[in-house]
Amino acid sequence: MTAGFISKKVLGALVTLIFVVCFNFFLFRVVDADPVANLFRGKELSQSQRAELREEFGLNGSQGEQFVKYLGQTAQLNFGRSYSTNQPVWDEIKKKAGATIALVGIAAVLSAVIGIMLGIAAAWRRRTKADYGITAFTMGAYSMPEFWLGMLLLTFFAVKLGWFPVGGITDPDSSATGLAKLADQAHHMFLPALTLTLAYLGEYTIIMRSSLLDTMREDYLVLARAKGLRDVLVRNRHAVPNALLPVVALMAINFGFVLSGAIAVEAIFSWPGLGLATYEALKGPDLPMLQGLFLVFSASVILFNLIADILYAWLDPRVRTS
Amino acid sequence: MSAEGNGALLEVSGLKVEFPGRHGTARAVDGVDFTMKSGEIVALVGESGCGKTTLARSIMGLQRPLAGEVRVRGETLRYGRRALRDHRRSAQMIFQDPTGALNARQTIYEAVAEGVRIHRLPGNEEEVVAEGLSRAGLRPPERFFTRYPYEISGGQRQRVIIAGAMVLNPSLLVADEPVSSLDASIRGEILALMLKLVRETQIGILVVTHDLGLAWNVADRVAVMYLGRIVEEGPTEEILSSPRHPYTRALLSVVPEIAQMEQQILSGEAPDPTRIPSGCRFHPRCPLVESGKAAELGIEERCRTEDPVELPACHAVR
Amino acid sequence: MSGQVPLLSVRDLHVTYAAAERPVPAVRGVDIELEVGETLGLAGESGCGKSSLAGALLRLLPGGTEVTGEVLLDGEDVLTMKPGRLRAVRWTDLAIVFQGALHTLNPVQRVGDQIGEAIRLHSKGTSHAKVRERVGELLELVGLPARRARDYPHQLSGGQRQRVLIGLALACEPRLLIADEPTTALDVMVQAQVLRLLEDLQERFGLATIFITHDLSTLASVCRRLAVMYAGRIVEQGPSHDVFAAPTHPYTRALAGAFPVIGDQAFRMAPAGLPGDPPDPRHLPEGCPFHPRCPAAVETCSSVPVELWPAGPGRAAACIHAPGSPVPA
Amino acid sequence: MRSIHRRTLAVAVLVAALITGLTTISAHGQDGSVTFDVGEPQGIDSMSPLIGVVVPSFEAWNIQYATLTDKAAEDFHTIPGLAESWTASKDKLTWTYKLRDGLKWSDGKPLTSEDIAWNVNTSRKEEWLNHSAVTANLTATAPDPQTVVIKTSVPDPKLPTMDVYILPKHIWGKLSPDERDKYAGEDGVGSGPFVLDKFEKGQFARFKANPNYWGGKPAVDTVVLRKFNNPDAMVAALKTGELDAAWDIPGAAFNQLKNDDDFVTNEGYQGSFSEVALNGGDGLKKGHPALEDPEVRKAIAHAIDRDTLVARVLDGIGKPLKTISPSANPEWVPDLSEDTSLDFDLDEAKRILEDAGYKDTNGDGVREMPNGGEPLKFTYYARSDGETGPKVAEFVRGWLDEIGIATTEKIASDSELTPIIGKGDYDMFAWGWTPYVDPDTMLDYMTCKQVAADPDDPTNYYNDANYCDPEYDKLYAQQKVELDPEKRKEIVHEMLTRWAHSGVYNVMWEEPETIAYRKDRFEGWTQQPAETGPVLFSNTSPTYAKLKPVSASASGDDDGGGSGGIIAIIAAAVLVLGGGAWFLSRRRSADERE
Amino acid sequence: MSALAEAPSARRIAWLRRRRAVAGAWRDYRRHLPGMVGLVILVLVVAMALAAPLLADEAGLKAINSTGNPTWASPSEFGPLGTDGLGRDVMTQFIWGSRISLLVGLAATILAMVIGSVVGITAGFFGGAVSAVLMRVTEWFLVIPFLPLAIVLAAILGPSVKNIILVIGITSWPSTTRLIQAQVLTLRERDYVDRSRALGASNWHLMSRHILPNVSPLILANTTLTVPIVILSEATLSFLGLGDPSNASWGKMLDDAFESGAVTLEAWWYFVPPGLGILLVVLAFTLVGQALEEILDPRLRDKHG
Repeated sequence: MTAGFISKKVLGALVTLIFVVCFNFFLFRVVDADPVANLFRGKELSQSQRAELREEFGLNGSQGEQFVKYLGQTAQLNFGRSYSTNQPVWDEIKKKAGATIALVGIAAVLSAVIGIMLGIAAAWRRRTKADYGITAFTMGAYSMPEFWLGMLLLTFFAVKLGWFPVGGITDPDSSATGLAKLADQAHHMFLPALTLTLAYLGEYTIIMRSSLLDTMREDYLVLARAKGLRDVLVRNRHAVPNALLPVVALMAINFGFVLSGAIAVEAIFSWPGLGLATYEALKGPDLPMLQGLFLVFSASVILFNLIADILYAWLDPRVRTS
Repeated sequence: MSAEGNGALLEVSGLKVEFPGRHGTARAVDGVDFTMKSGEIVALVGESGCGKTTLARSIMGLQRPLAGEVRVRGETLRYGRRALRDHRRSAQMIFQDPTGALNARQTIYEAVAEGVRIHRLPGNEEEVVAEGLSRAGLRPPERFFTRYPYEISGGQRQRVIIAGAMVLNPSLLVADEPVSSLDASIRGEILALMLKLVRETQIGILVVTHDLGLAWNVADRVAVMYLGRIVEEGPTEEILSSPRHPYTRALLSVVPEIAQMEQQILSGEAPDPTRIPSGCRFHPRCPLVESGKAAELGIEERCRTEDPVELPACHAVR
Repeated sequence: MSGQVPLLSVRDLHVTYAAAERPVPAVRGVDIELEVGETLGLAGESGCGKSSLAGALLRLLPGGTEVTGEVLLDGEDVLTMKPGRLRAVRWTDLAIVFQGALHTLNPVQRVGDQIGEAIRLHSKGTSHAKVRERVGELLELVGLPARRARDYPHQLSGGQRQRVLIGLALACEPRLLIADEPTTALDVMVQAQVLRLLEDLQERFGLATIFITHDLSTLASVCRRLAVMYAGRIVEQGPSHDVFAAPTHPYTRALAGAFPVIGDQAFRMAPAGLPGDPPDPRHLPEGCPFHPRCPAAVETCSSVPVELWPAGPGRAAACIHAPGSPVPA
Repeated sequence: MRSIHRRTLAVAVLVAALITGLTTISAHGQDGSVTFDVGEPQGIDSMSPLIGVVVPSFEAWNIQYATLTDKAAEDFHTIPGLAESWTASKDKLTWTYKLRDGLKWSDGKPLTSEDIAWNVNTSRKEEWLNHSAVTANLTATAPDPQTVVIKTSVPDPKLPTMDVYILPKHIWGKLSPDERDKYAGEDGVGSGPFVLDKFEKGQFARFKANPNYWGGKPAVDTVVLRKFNNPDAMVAALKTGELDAAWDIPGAAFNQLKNDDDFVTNEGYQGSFSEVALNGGDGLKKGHPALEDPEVRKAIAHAIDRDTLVARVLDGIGKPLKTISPSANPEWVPDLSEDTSLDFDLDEAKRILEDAGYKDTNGDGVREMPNGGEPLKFTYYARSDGETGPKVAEFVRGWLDEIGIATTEKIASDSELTPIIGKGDYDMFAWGWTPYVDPDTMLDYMTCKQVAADPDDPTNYYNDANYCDPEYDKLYAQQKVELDPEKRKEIVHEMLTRWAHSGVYNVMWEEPETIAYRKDRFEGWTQQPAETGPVLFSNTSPTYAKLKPVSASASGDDDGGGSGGIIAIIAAAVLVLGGGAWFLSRRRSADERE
Repeated sequence: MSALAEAPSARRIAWLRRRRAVAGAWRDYRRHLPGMVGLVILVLVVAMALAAPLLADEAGLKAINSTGNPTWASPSEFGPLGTDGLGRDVMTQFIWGSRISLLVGLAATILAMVIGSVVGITAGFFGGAVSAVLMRVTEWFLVIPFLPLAIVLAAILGPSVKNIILVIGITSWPSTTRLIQAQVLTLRERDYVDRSRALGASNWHLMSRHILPNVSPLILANTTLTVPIVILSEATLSFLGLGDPSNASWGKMLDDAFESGAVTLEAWWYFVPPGLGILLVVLAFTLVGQALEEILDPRLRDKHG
């Protein structure tokens, strides 16, 4: 893998990012004619204060000038202030990103791991009851609206049985620290993480299954068997690693969508992350917040696409060394 | 032999085709001059990567050359839409893999009728198609009309492609490895069909192949190509009985049937058209150079520096 | 020939693939004997069952395929071996060089590791350095520099990959080598290189070899004995030179004719071939399966079953025209 | 790459085990202190009274910041707060307050008249969001640490009531006006019964008892106001015991809790009402021309069935109401029960429209204007915030449809709707108000000067019907100077009746605060006003200071019930994973078995 | 039939061919059990949607017509599926909701497919600068997270069935484009394209006679696989309050259920049916799509066959 390859990919990602940033400007300019009026609704502002604020928000001058100013501010991670909290959007996002990364990250990893294992099991035992069972289960999970699954789990495990808290990330009564705090968070995270894991699982299983089935038709598996390799080793050394390649790329790409993936589920479980922030910004609507979130979500997808490209090239010598 | 008088059917002059690539520009066809007449079969032979397929595609106008020109019956090939279409009535092509060359979603009828429709040929389309199929040995033709390519055998598919080309009454047929993907027992029948077509219609056929046996089977003349150049050319019997270029000799020696000839297995794989050696392009693999024979003849220096121009393109021959 | 048990003895081998509509018989009763150090050429066109035969010898065919008969390797039946024993036999007694080296090597593993895997598998506990050394030896044996062990398959040319596969086949010093279309898809010159390498190695190590290809002319020059397959059966066998020069079976004759002898005026402007197509193994004709295409067919051919009848010294042919045929032509 | 799946499996099992292990060390580290958990669905928007606007923020300030004078729980009359007593000058323009002895901030700093004076003067100068309405005309001085003198520039009937939050000068006074404007106010220093301990915006605010509170340290150690994005989750939390009380409970769930012996439900009325308003046409932009016709408005008034709305939209939790309620005190609302001119009668509505010339001439089910062809097609805005908007729309639009008036429904959040109303860009919308104790403010909102007039700042007005009635304004001025309470009440009743008959403001109901609390946890719940008011989220929220744990045994936390279940489910998860592992690692594969 | 006999023979052949192809595909399809299960579910749901006026009175969707019903009545107390918080019959909502869900699912998919196919075929066939630009744009749209973009667009355009279709349609095309472009790239290199070109075919001829027929199975299979995604997207958008308030889909029903507290009231009859409806339709389309993919895509044929 050459420096040229990487720099080409990075450059491509940057171009895409710039496109998204520009797109963002026009998209939100269409919605929001006067952020100042929105931000300070209900407050008396003098004309001079108003002008000052318009200056601060980069709303003076032509569209072109505004655009240049917007680019400059965006480059410094200045996405404006949230209408609802009057805090810088970037600070709000930073504050909330952790909760989302923890929840969705865990769900993403678990769903990938379990999904891949199920996919392997199904493909290796294709046309058996295990295969049919796994396929039916994952298809079912895949076909559910994830928020509906969340509603069902919430109704049953939190409302009816009371095993889990109905929402939030920590118990506000508890000022626990360390391990106990972590335990408290895990307790809160269980249902939303389970929902998301089940929701993401299906895709991995389906893709891993079909990828492994493809790989299993490859001649080099026959050679490996001819060499006297045990079937399990044929699978683990030759079939699975090769079949994993496209799945790993998918994983990286999916991780990019992770940040934005949990809007409805975070809303249902009142999980105070970026998804819930999106949900609330939407209800506001808190446009600077939406705009900032939108940009961050897109950037994360671009970043992980880049990682997927590089990872794929790193894992696959055919891409790496040509 | 030809009824065309001295007017050549196909003239290729100074043809050059290049492909830009990651590892440099590939000079696939690097200055080829070549003519053939009506009613003859010419075999263009060489290893893979020697540029023979590119040459064939350039003759069809499927590949735009960097330099040089292609003339069929004295008409220079132009690349406008209409000119190309007209060119493709007089020149037709047969492909190596008949399975890939037929659209799996078209019936045999449609495959043969396609050219008729494109060129809006007069006459009853059904009759034209039926005649084309039976001329190609698919009889009775009606039985094949509604068949799909996957329902017939490989040999029959190649016949369908020949039929599709022949309904346009071309004067030149370019056949790119026409039998190499077919089973051995079927090849002969297809080659016989080609011979029959030449005799019946005075068409000229350019057969691109790596198989010298095929040339012996059907070709009037043979042209041997190496790294984008024709290195030796002449009547089949002359070239295959007494090859003069060392490359031709080597090619001939590895044909397993010829037990009496000492094998001259060239080292290395098919040469790389992105790195054409200076001097004689064959010299790095040339048995004459390797064995020191060239040095004996005192031409080794020329082999390394001087590009032989006249055919056969070997310094040792003159 | 010798009083000992032959190295390989295949008896009445049948291979039948499972299919949705009806099972597909690919090999229909094949007998082969091979002595130590002997070379056998197996010729036939696509679909004649030659590759299924090769796969059956090491039980490499996909699950659900029915294999009957006997494959005796040193008198031991491969078809009834326990899985553990079978794995031990694979590669140490019998190795295969597959066709199409691009797909036969794992694209994401270094070729050296793929060779090393076979070594380590069959001589447990071999040190890393030893394995590496042996891999280097093998590569040099097949005419590649040892440093190529670090390459991935796609970094090698077609001929080089085929060489790697040959080296890999020799890794555990097998006594029997099956070369399944080892030169198909290679360029003419490279074909010749690989053939010469195989011949050299076979002579050097006294390997018994079964050479499988559709190219009859290649076999004639490489193997001592020759068997021609058609529709799942051997239709003619005997010393290769005899078979090639004077075929008994019309199919062999046609096949030989498809490879013209350059310089022989008989082939000049006279391409020879057979009408019709190879049969569909699911719908084989009655009687001799070749009769619909046979230029020498007579009426009885469509009804009388044929089997290998004697046809000269060390020769047999499945044709009623064979000298030893009990059926009057 | 060796044996990838087994390694990943190990990681998965490890993660599961980690969750199991950690979770079983139960989450509740109880230390015997008393915590009062309150759920609410809105969330504190800011701890700073200079920024916050929503009800839970007021609840937070009510418990964190004491006021100079307090309001009686039972009937809102002015009682001593930080001030022990007060006297007025003859012209009632100068008021002298005497502070209690030994007042201290929660951080131990003394609370003096300096603090009071600074709050009054600075909030007036800087126009603090939640202070300036009271302090607009006031100037305060502090002649000695226990005496505050407040002067008013115009006679003010509200005095001596001084119900503004007193912020600690030693913290807020150090800031420049600009900084103060942006200050988050999360320092946790106050003079009320509780002060802020930890604030996670959007999640919860935790308060701890203030040992220096002038009323004595409360019996409860910790108060948590916990925000729920979803009222359902809140009710569920109340049921599972995560919460002790919850506010703003949806009607259906509230009815369910009513029948549950473990809970006490409290319908606390404090004058909150909701209305369907029409565009009166006197603002920046007129609505549909038909809306200017009083006959059309009359017809619309007849098309609103208050009883059904209360029954269906509020699930019976509320009272049908025909006019605005200007005060938390119900005596200010006139009795219109005999007045049938506002009653639901679709036939009457149709007749009125028919007589006024609004006929459906093209047979599409929608009436047209008498003169031309313009159909009666109104834009109806439903609020996305709150529970009732879409439901009211469902009914009201249905009824209007019945009488031949079509509506296009648009959904808008409060912050979107505010400028839309200001600009007059609507025909109808439904919203509501919660009045103060004194009716003056609410009455003021419907005067002509509150009709939007400045196109640059259309949101700075409150007359959301954009309807100007000079006669109403005249009455308003009268009541403002009327010192006789009975006479003032009469004038107010007349104003309200008049406003109701204008037809621009179809009040639907008065709705209570819906509060429920667990019986077994606390006692000392205090309604404000007595009998009818809410126990929490009332005007001054007196409950918190009075609350104490139920004396006897019942105080045990029932969290324990949950953990067994958690263990069970996690064990199940581990089993599933483990089973998968076993399943995968079985050595003989299907192929080998053949 | 007699009219066909008089038709020109070429057309007759084409017709025969098509009939045989369809019959053959149907024969293959019938043998595909999961595909048949999906198809049966789909037929039932579509039948229900089409027959909605016969099955349930539309007036029952309105709260003002339901004032006689109890609220939050369970199925045992009222009708087959009980009532919601406004007393409306859940069954009626379920039946009428299927119309909107299917309508949005199909219409948005068709929109996405048309955009995706046109861009994909153009980019794949012509290559060069055209392709570079189109694919760059496609890539841009691919990285913009779908849901946030859809949310923002829906918020700008306002909630209505038409806008939801538009929003989902214009955010769902890029993956189709990429798929089709990749397929066209390989088709373009096929010998039969060269053969046709050698026969004198124009670009238009190649695209319409060779490229399009050969990508159309892919488009069809992709369509059936996109519908479920679109239906789920619609449900999510509706759930987030961006659905059409006056035309309730299943997603909107879930939103209503969630907002009106059905979860705490354990009024499962209000939120289980629409969720199950979505699940079944999505599953059915996925099954049909996978079956079509297997049957129509020759590359997959032997894998599962």
